[in-house]
Amino acid sequence: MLRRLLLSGASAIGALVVGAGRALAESPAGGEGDAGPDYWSMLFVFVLASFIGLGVIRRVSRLLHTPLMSITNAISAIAVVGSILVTGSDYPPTIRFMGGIALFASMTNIVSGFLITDRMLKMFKSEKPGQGGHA
Amino acid sequence: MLRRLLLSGASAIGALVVGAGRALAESPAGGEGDAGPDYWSMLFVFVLASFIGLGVIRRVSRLLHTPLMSITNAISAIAVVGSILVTGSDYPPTIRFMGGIALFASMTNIVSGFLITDRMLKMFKSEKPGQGGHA
Amino acid sequence: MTHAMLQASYILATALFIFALHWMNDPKTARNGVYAGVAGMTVAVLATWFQPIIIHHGWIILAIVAGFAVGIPLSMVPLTAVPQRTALSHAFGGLAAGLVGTAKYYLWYQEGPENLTTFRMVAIVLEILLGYLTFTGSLMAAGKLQEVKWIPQRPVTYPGQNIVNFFLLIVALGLGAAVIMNPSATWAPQVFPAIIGLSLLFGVLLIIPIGGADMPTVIAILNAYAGLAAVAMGFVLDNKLLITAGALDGSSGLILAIIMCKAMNRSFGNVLFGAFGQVQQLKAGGEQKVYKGETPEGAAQIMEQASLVVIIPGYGMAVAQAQHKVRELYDQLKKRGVTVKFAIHPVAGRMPGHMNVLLAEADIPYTDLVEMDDINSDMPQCDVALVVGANDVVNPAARYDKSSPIYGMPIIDADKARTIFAIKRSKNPGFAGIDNELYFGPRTWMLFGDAKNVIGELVKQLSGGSGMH
Amino acid sequence: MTHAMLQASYILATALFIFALHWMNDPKTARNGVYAGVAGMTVAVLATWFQPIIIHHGWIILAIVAGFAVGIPLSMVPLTAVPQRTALSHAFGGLAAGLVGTAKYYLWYQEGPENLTTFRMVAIVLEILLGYLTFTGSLMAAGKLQEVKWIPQRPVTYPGQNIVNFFLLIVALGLGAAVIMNPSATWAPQVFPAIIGLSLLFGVLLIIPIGGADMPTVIAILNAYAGLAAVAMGFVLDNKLLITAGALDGSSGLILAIIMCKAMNRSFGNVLFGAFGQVQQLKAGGEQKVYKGETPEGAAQIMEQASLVVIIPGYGMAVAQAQHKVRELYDQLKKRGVTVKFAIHPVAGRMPGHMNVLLAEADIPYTDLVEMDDINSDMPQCDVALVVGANDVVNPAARYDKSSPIYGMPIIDADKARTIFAIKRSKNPGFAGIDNELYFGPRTWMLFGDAKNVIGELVKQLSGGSGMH
Ligand SMILES: NC(=O)c1ccc[n+]([C@@H]2O[C@H](COP(=O)([O-])OP(=O)(O)OC[C@H]3O[C@@H](n4cnc5c(N)ncnc54)[C@H](OP(=O)(O)O)[C@@H]3O)[C@@H](O)[C@H]2O)c1
Ligand SMILES: NC(=O)c1ccc[n+]([C@@H]2O[C@H](COP(=O)([O-])OP(=O)(O)OC[C@H]3O[C@@H](n4cnc5c(N)ncnc54)[C@H](OP(=O)(O)O)[C@@H]3O)[C@@H](O)[C@H]2O)c1
Repeated sequence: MLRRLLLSGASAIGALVVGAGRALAESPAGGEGDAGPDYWSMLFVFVLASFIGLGVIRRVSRLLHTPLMSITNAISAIAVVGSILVTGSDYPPTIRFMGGIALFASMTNIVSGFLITDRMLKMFKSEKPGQGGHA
Repeated sequence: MLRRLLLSGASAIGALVVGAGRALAESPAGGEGDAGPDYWSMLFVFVLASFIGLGVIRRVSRLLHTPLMSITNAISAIAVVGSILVTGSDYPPTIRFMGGIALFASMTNIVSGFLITDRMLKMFKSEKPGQGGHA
Repeated sequence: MTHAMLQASYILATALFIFALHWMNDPKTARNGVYAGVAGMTVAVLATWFQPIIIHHGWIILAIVAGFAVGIPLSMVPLTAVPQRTALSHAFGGLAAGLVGTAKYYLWYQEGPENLTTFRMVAIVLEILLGYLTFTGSLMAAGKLQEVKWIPQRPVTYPGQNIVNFFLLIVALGLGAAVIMNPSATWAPQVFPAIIGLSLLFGVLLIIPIGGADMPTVIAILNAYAGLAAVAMGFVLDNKLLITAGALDGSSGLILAIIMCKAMNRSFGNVLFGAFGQVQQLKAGGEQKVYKGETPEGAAQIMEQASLVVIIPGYGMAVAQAQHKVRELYDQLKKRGVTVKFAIHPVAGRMPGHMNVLLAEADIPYTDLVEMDDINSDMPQCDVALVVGANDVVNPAARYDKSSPIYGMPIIDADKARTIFAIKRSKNPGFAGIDNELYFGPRTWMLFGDAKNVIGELVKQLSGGSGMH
Repeated sequence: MTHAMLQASYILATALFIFALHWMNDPKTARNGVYAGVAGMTVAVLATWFQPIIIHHGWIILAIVAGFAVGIPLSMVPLTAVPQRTALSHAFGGLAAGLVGTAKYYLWYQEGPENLTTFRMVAIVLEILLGYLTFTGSLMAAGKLQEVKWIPQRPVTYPGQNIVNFFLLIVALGLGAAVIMNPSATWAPQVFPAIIGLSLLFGVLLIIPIGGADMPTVIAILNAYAGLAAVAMGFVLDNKLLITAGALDGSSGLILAIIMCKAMNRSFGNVLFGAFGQVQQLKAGGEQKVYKGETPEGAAQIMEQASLVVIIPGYGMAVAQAQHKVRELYDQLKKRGVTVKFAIHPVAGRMPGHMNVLLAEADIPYTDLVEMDDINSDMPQCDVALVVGANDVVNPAARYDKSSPIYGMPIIDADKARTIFAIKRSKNPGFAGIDNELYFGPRTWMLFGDAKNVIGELVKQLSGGSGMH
């Protein structure tokens, strides 16, 4: 039973991978004037961006891990860009409606994400100036 | 005199910048199936790679700045890729000859750069094992 | 807004986002990070909006206004509710990705099959799988954390659960593969909703068996999924800004999840499929051990004489909202010339950095918050260790008891201090459901009660006391 | 080698290069960095070579073999010649970029004007400008460092020099702009060589006014140029691997140049146009000050009694090749229970990290090499500071004498040690051409002579001495 499941799982994943591979293989040669978006550029950008992400995030101060969570939230709401395109283009209303919901969701994340991050960061003080004690 | 020089300098640089701007402005819209290499992808990649470079290099151990100079030498000899393309394609011999010289120059950098880096790095030891003293 | 200006804006926004995260490496520059983030987002939104293909503006304005209307109150939740808010925002992010993917598929299907290239189909399927499962999964997580009534807090398990979940995932993937291979078949638009439904269901089933207390780690993993969904959207729309921002978000989720797992000495798999915290195996044999109680008066006297007091806060401080009282205690002790430090365990509380925000809220300078690795070497010189609602993070069993569920987890060495006072309400165990021998130690005295009240008592004793000495 | 496989190889090579540089952050992992770099380069070369458009293999093989034939001996130069070798390799890099750019221009010109888009022309012009000026500039730098006879060591200056150089650059840029605007004009292929010639000339003229001793900084700047030339080549060939690797190289040159300038408290402009080290303004009034000499015997006795000896190496140690003798001294002192540390100034010697490689060559564990900022707080506790051929990096005038050319440069606080011994050959000043009052200080004794000989004497005294005490 488990084995059959595993096998079918493997084949489903296999199909996906083969699909992805075929997609990339059939992608245009880029460079000297071919048509279509260059998928390899996108992959290149993804790899570079992941390196940057891992490098930058690993160096975020441990003190600030909670605000980090909320600011990355806000930044990942960049999905707003896609939502605007779907909502505002000359598409059928049902499609645009889905875009509108997506836009609302993204905008909520942007607003609440940045505001709460700032709210939290405002609290971090290195040492009260007018404060007694002598630490 | 100096002023005239500065002015003509500014206009020459201006011409270059305008050229670059025109180049990017006339570049294909990418995305939905236009022709030509997507210059914006290249710029994107350049910006990301510079972030990675600055982030990674700033964290190289000060101990190793000399080997760092030689390893980046070797890596920047990636110009070898362009040289191979020019040398080995079906081009006129004069063109291919230039490529051959470039290929030779790049290959020299690759070989000597990696070898000397390794030679230097082999010297760095944290503490001799069979060593007297008790530092 | 020409193509060139659009692309230049996107590059600018990317750089601003990278700076935003970079500046989070120091509390001094962190607020600049927020400004950079806001600037990047503004540039990206305006550049997208001002393109000539955007011709309908009504719904855009409406959605943005609604986003502000909901986002502003959401940003004012109390700090204890931050984990829920985070989960909720992942749900929103997942939903947005899922909807855009869905919209794009039907759009391209109507416009003609040549639009549905294999590449795009792979990206769309990944986008909707990740998007919708993040949506429901995060909603469940938020519900558990908020302790919503009709969502079970404790893990819900049944035999064969992992197999059923796995089977569901396989079916979803299989349908996805079928649609990818035949994107413009007449049955494809009917199968598509099935994939969506399965993803939604899978999100729920994935979270049901996980205990509320494991939610922080799960949230970080869902964060990574939300980031990957944005990356997939970037591939669908051929938009490199989306790819970059998504990758940044994904990295953040991944790294936070790894840090938490390491600090708990558990694996991803164990968190996701282990149904941790499910049965509280109370070892019956342990009950004969005895606690030594102490009164606030006695404790206050000893703390007054100390030269170094280390306060170790835990989840209990968050529950009791005791941070302001802790601040008063800190002030009182400092006034008497006592050095006071806070020992911060990476997974104290219920989310990464939880203790730091709470203490910062109470205006305690972050220079007095010391990380576990740095404070442990000072613990033998510490006169009083005051444990405020922490439990697992100070349990010495983690060091040697191989049978303990927290074995191998690094802890704060409270047991090495000369005197230990521990504040908690009862004899109940903490998150991991195990006894803590620290409480029975020869130099440990318990201060039973709610953290806020007990610390209030301590403060009263100190301020009513003799003042300077 | 399909397009997909080629692109996948390039992504792999990019990742390997990033890892290569990342692993240089620790001496323990640095050698893995070299392996990653070699692997990345191998992948890139093979993937490019195996493309179907590559049909001529003879010249490729020939050039590769020749590259090995020259590269292997070049990698075996003595460590003192490393700066020259680095400069030489930038020259090669610049040449390669220039040649590929030239080849591509003539090729596209022949194939038809539609190939010469404005974007490509801008990239080509930048590539050849940067490439050829790096070529001759680096050759000059290498020559000055190698002290080749017919290249003047001292800066060559004349009135209006900067204006002439600037004018040359303007003409080159102007011609470049003309070619960019009219890439397929019949005169363009004739103007192109003029741009090349001007770039070559500009490289020479740029370096002539800079003293041999400023070469390390110049080399780092040329390194950045070589990297940018590779980036430009990437834009010309639409190759993202070239862009990335070039950007990595460019960052490295930039950061090293910044570090050196900061450590010398000078600006880029001052290095490039300041004609530093040109006139050795010997302040005539200073000669009456007196040095106190010491014999190796006396110095050895005092060092033997010390508990902490800090050795401060400088350019003189490199010149004298004294590092192996220093190692013997280190061993002798350690045998007697003396703690020995090395204080490393960031610009001691003539290239970044110079002292570290030399001392590593002599098998001194890098854990005993301490950076300036870390050792300075220990200097007041130091019994003996032994200055081995260092001068500017220990000159206290940097701290307060605003008229000094090194004012503001951070230094190693040798003058704070209880006793200072300084080894140099003569009363001549160091690189900056100024006297060093440390040598006249009340607790300083000079050990005049070649560093290798003097340290050899010290070792002889110590090993002939009474052994343990
Ligand atoms: N921070 C994270 O990111 C994260 C993520 C995932 C899991 N976790 C887990 O969470 C746990 C955190 O450890 P911890 O030591 O902070 O907490 P803990 O082990 O859960 O213990 C909290 C203690 O606080 C006491 N308490 C609760 N409410 C209180 C109140 N109002 N006043 C006084 N005491 C109160 C409880 O005892 P009484 O009930 O007797 O009062 C309990 O023993 C670890 O096991 C960690 O693995 C953390
Ligand atoms: N490291 C870099 O990256 C870099 C880059 C650019 C510039 N610089 C500059 O280079 C200088 C480096 O400072 P530094 O203190 O290392 O060197 P320095 O100031 O140039 O002094 C070297 C000293 O060594 C002595 N010396 C030369 N040959 C010797 C020998 N065979 N035996 C014994 N002594 C010998 C010289 O005096 P005698 O002639 O009397 O023997 C001289 O005083 C700084 O000014 C720095 O700004 C460094």
